[in-house]
Amino acid sequence: MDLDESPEEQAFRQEARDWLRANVPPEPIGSLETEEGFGQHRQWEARLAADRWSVVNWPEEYGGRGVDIVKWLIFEEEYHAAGAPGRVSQNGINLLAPTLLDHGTDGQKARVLPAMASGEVIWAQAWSEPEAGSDLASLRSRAERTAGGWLLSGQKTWSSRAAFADRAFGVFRTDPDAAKPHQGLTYLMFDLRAPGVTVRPIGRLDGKPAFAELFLDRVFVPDEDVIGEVGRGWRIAMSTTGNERGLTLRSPGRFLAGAQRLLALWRERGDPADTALRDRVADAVIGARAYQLFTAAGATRFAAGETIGAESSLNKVFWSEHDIRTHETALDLLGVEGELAENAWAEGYVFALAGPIYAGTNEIQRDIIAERLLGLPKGRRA
Amino acid sequence: MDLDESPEEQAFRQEARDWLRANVPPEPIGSLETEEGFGQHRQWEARLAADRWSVVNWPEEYGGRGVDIVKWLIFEEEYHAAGAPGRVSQNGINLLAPTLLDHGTDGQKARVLPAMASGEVIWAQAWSEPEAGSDLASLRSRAERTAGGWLLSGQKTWSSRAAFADRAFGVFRTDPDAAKPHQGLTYLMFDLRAPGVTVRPIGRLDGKPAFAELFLDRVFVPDEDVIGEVGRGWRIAMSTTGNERGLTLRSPGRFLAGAQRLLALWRERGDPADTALRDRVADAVIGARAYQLFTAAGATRFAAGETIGAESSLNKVFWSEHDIRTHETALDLLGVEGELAENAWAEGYVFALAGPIYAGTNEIQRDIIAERLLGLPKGRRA
Amino acid sequence: MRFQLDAEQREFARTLDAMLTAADVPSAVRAWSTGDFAPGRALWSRLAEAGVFALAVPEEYEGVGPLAVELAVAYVELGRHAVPGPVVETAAVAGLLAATGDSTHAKRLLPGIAAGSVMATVKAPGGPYALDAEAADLTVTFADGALHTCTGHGPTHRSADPARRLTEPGAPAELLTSDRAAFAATDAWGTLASAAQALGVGRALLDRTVAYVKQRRQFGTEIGAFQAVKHQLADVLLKLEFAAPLLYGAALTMSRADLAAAKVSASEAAYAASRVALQLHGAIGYTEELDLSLWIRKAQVLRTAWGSPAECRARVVAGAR
Amino acid sequence: MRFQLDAEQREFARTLDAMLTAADVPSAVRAWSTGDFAPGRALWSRLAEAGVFALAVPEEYEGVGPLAVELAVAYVELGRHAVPGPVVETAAVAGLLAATGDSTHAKRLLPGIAAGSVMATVKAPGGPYALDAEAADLTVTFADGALHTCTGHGPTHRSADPARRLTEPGAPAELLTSDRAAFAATDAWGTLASAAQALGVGRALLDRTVAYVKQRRQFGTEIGAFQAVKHQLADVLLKLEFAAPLLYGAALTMSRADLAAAKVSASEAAYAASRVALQLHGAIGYTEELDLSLWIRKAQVLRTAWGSPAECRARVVAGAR
Repeated sequence: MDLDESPEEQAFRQEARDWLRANVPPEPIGSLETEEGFGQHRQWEARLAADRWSVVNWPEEYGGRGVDIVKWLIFEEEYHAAGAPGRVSQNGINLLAPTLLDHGTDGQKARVLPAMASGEVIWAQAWSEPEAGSDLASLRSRAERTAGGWLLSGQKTWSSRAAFADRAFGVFRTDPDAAKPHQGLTYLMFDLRAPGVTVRPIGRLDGKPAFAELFLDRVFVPDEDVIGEVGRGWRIAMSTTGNERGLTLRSPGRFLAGAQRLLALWRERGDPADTALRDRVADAVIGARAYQLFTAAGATRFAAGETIGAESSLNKVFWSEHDIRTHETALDLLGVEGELAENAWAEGYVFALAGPIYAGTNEIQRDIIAERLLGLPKGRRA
Repeated sequence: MDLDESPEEQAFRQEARDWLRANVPPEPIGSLETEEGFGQHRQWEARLAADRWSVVNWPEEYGGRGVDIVKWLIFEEEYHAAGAPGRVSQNGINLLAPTLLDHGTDGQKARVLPAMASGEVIWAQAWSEPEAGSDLASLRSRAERTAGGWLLSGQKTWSSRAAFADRAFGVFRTDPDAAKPHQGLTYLMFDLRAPGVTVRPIGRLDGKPAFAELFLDRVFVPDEDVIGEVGRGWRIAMSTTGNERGLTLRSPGRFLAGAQRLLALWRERGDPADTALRDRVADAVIGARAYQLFTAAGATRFAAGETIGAESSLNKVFWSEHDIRTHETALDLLGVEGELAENAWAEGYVFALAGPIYAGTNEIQRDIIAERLLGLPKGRRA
Repeated sequence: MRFQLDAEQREFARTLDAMLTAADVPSAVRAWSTGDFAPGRALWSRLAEAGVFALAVPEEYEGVGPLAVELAVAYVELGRHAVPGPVVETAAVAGLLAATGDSTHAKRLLPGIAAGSVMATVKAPGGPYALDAEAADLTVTFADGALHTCTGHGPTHRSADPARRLTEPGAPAELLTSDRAAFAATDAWGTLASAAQALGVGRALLDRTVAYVKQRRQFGTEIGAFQAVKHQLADVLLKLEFAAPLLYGAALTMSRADLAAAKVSASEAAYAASRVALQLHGAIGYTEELDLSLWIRKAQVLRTAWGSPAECRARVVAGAR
Repeated sequence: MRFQLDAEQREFARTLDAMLTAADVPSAVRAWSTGDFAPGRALWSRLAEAGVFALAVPEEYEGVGPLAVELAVAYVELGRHAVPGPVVETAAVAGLLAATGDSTHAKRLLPGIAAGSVMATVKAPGGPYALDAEAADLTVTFADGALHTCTGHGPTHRSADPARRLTEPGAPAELLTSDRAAFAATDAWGTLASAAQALGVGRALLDRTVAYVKQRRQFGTEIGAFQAVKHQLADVLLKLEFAAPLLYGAALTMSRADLAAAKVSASEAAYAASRVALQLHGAIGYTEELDLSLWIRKAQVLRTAWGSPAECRARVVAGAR
């Protein structure tokens, strides 16, 4: 058992650190939830891609470096420690790309992945629907067969990034007569600027259009944009969220950097006698370290060929609650200044608030933990 | 709206304070969960009763002063502020006496109440059974008809005080064929020293025999010791726990005195710079005050003829969790000394730990709060 | 002892509730957030007509007060309806002016406050901003150990609750008082009003969330039937129900420690309510489009206004008998 | 990087687990509580045979260490089985002796510790007691800025966990060291062992409670099917699962801050486990008759042993890079 880095890993860390030091914008760029900031983030993706830092763990042919998960974790640590911008491409990279790599055709991969890696095409997710929150089996948007492809109709919502993104992916009902609600769904990619698509941005709590509603009226999708087999969209979507979700949804580097920022704020502004806040700062540091090491253990198992199953629910509950607590502590430390919408922690706080809700609410995650990891009997929940 | 005391109430408070100052033993007497301490507490009850302070809110004919609930609250504040001993008669006074006053015959009241008020007879409760915790409908101990009375058989458990008490009360199944499990139960009193009764004391976490198992083998109970109608024991038991439970189970005076003791400990031993502990001490003070005022509001409504229903669940959850937090804070304040079994807070801590469990677990109370006070739909809980 | 709102006080609350329910407050809040103060001003006048701003003003200055319990009753309703503007600050300034030894300023300013024609705000010693000073007719500022009126105002900063406009006060103009009793009165009335507002915010969040979980269905049932949902809401009710008596108790004593206890309990309860409201609404609660966001964002920032939780707890320990 | 116990380490844990499962530890604990140390001593010998007490002892002193990860693995099992006696203190004393510059004491005492013939304990600077000094062969005490052996021992006080006997140390006899590095080593090994023990205690509480709620029925169903029960247990698992990597990470670095993070996380997780265990067992969990009480009471007192939560958090902030 060790936490050692090989000489090669150390060299990789140094290379990343050097590149980031030379390239991260000295001043923060605009919020990626604004039109101007979105453009700046797209440029940043291009800059990352130019030196092959945008998708380090992808195969080289699609713009990556083919590094393993340990190096990916190292890159993420350095990336966040450098204070580099948020990743506007993250929906595509974290959610669509793994699916394509597992289930896409060679043509799809070649067509989609390099443009995703470079920021040329930014992807939005289109999972949720108004009547189906965490209960994805009740999706109603449909895709109807037409010559050479499909026609999408219906409504999607909570589509992150869709206000400014180029394309989207999601599952649609292709067989309304399927025996079970999980069946008859198909995984599709579509153009957000195609005829029939209406994008209505939705302001989140801080007013920024972090997501959108999508109204789809007979939007044409060519067959080449169907991923995997028709009717097996549910299983395809699940197979990718299951195995790596815990490792890629939130990287430990992000929380380590957040804890460091909080610690710096505490050292600058905190009253050393105020043990109440000191204890909360300590908890942020401890939580980030725990998450880093928990992830390291998962990465070790993953590298050894094991899959990560219901443990990803532990992961999700932990980071989402840790993230909120860390930001609450920062805001309390800032006192009256913490009320300012423009303070450095405000956007992070609002972002953190969504954590316990999306990707399966924490209530559902706790049910999963109890039933699958502790073996408690399934209940009706009510 | 006011919190004023009338001149008469002020005089009552002063009278109680003066008596307590003159009579409360200067040194704490032994734990009432030990045989020796139990005897000392019985003597203390006699002393209280001699000057009519043991049951101030009872009618004068049974040893009380017939005071209203406001004066009862005043007495309790003074009692606990004076550091007076715990009440070894509390099971009888809080649980059996209200039932007798509502449902007992004149003969039962005359026979039972004065001896309860004087400490001559100490009562234990005998509600729970091994297979029926919070689910009282599944009680199995039975009473069979015999000449002039009933024969009790079965097992009761978690019988508080039963290790050293004289008599006990509880409900027993008199009609095993009743249509519903709540029916066919009868409320009875019995002698713990009667033939056929075996008392097995059970040590709680700190080893003290705070409760006992009762094994009953054809224990004779004369008809005169049946309370209310045969077969209606469930309703009789419920009618008394419902209306005043919130007000009498734990008096605010107890928590006000506890918060004061914690505050004194903090002032004596706390580090003023340690805001983490200071905040927790503040929460104990705030919680005690909140409970005092919440109870005052309830008492006002009660005095106006209203009944206290599901609100008593709010009450129960609040005081039980407040009590544990207060003791945890004290133990943390004591540091390594807090580990000592003999420290002043240790017995209180162990006692407090039972709070969220008995008289309906806090999980059940939260269900009641949600369903009856917020009107949420009944679920299957699982 | 009669620790319960009387019939008149309950009727006062119902009247305000009915008036505010009919007034489309959410639109006034959204307008206020963009700097359009007209609908908020109109609401202000109606509240003044109902007597809300006369409660902290003594009768000798054309008010009906000081009536601290009634003020608490009223401000719970203001919080429940998310009324915009420096409502808390106006109460604090009224308390301040009533407590100055010199009655000149009180005579000049208090009648207007009571009548609703003077919307007042204050920059307290704790922070750099005078809430909504842009919209106010009178801004009081703390400078050089004394309280002054201000001329004009500085720039406005955005709050995490857009309905709260954080404005820097203008330069001190006229000296009002350097009497410590006036500082204490400012703080007392501001803390009381703020605690009441927070309690109302918390109640609105709970009520809306309870209504939502009764109709929202997932996995084939109303989510309000899930035990995890029930227990979260039960805990919010607990916090609110034990904050309320602290609020009314503090209105009766107006002691610094009691007010602090009420403020920390009410604002922590409101914050807990906002977290649960967000969690149980899910994504829809996370949008500014739903009115719920008006209360969620207010609950977050009210924690630090008029005494942070830590400051309040320090006052409780310092003031405990 | 390979942050996972290897096959040998896992096998070591399994061996200890099997040995302790077969050994009727609860009876030894109850005997120890009454001052009958014989069954505990017998258990101690078996643990020594399995190599447990040689892990903190360097090879040059007839140990197999220092093997911090293996020690953590072993002490998790000791905690899971509630092994009585100064197991943590013995590890701390071994760490101390190994770190003294002067090897005389190490040569004399460490082989016995490794072999199990010397049960050691220590009164650390923080507190007045040397755990189980009555039963120990070697008691180390901190006095006059240095560490000494003791002669005899003073009176024993009852702990809230009766298996822990809080004994006052005897008078200082022989000077061991005044080297700060030795103090630090004492603390490091004590904290590590204590964190591991706490984690094991928490796991035992969780395992027993999960088993209980699967068979206990109320209202017509296993109580483990209630969502409120599930979520409480899920939270305990979360705390334990995130404390475990902190423990093993601290064993790898042995840094003061990492050890403190492991200790506070493990002992808070164990305490949370004890509260949930008690709540979900109900009254039966509240009795000393059920073996569960052995762990409940230990979880409560381990919070303050070898660094209270507040002390640990202070170390984390002081030591954070």
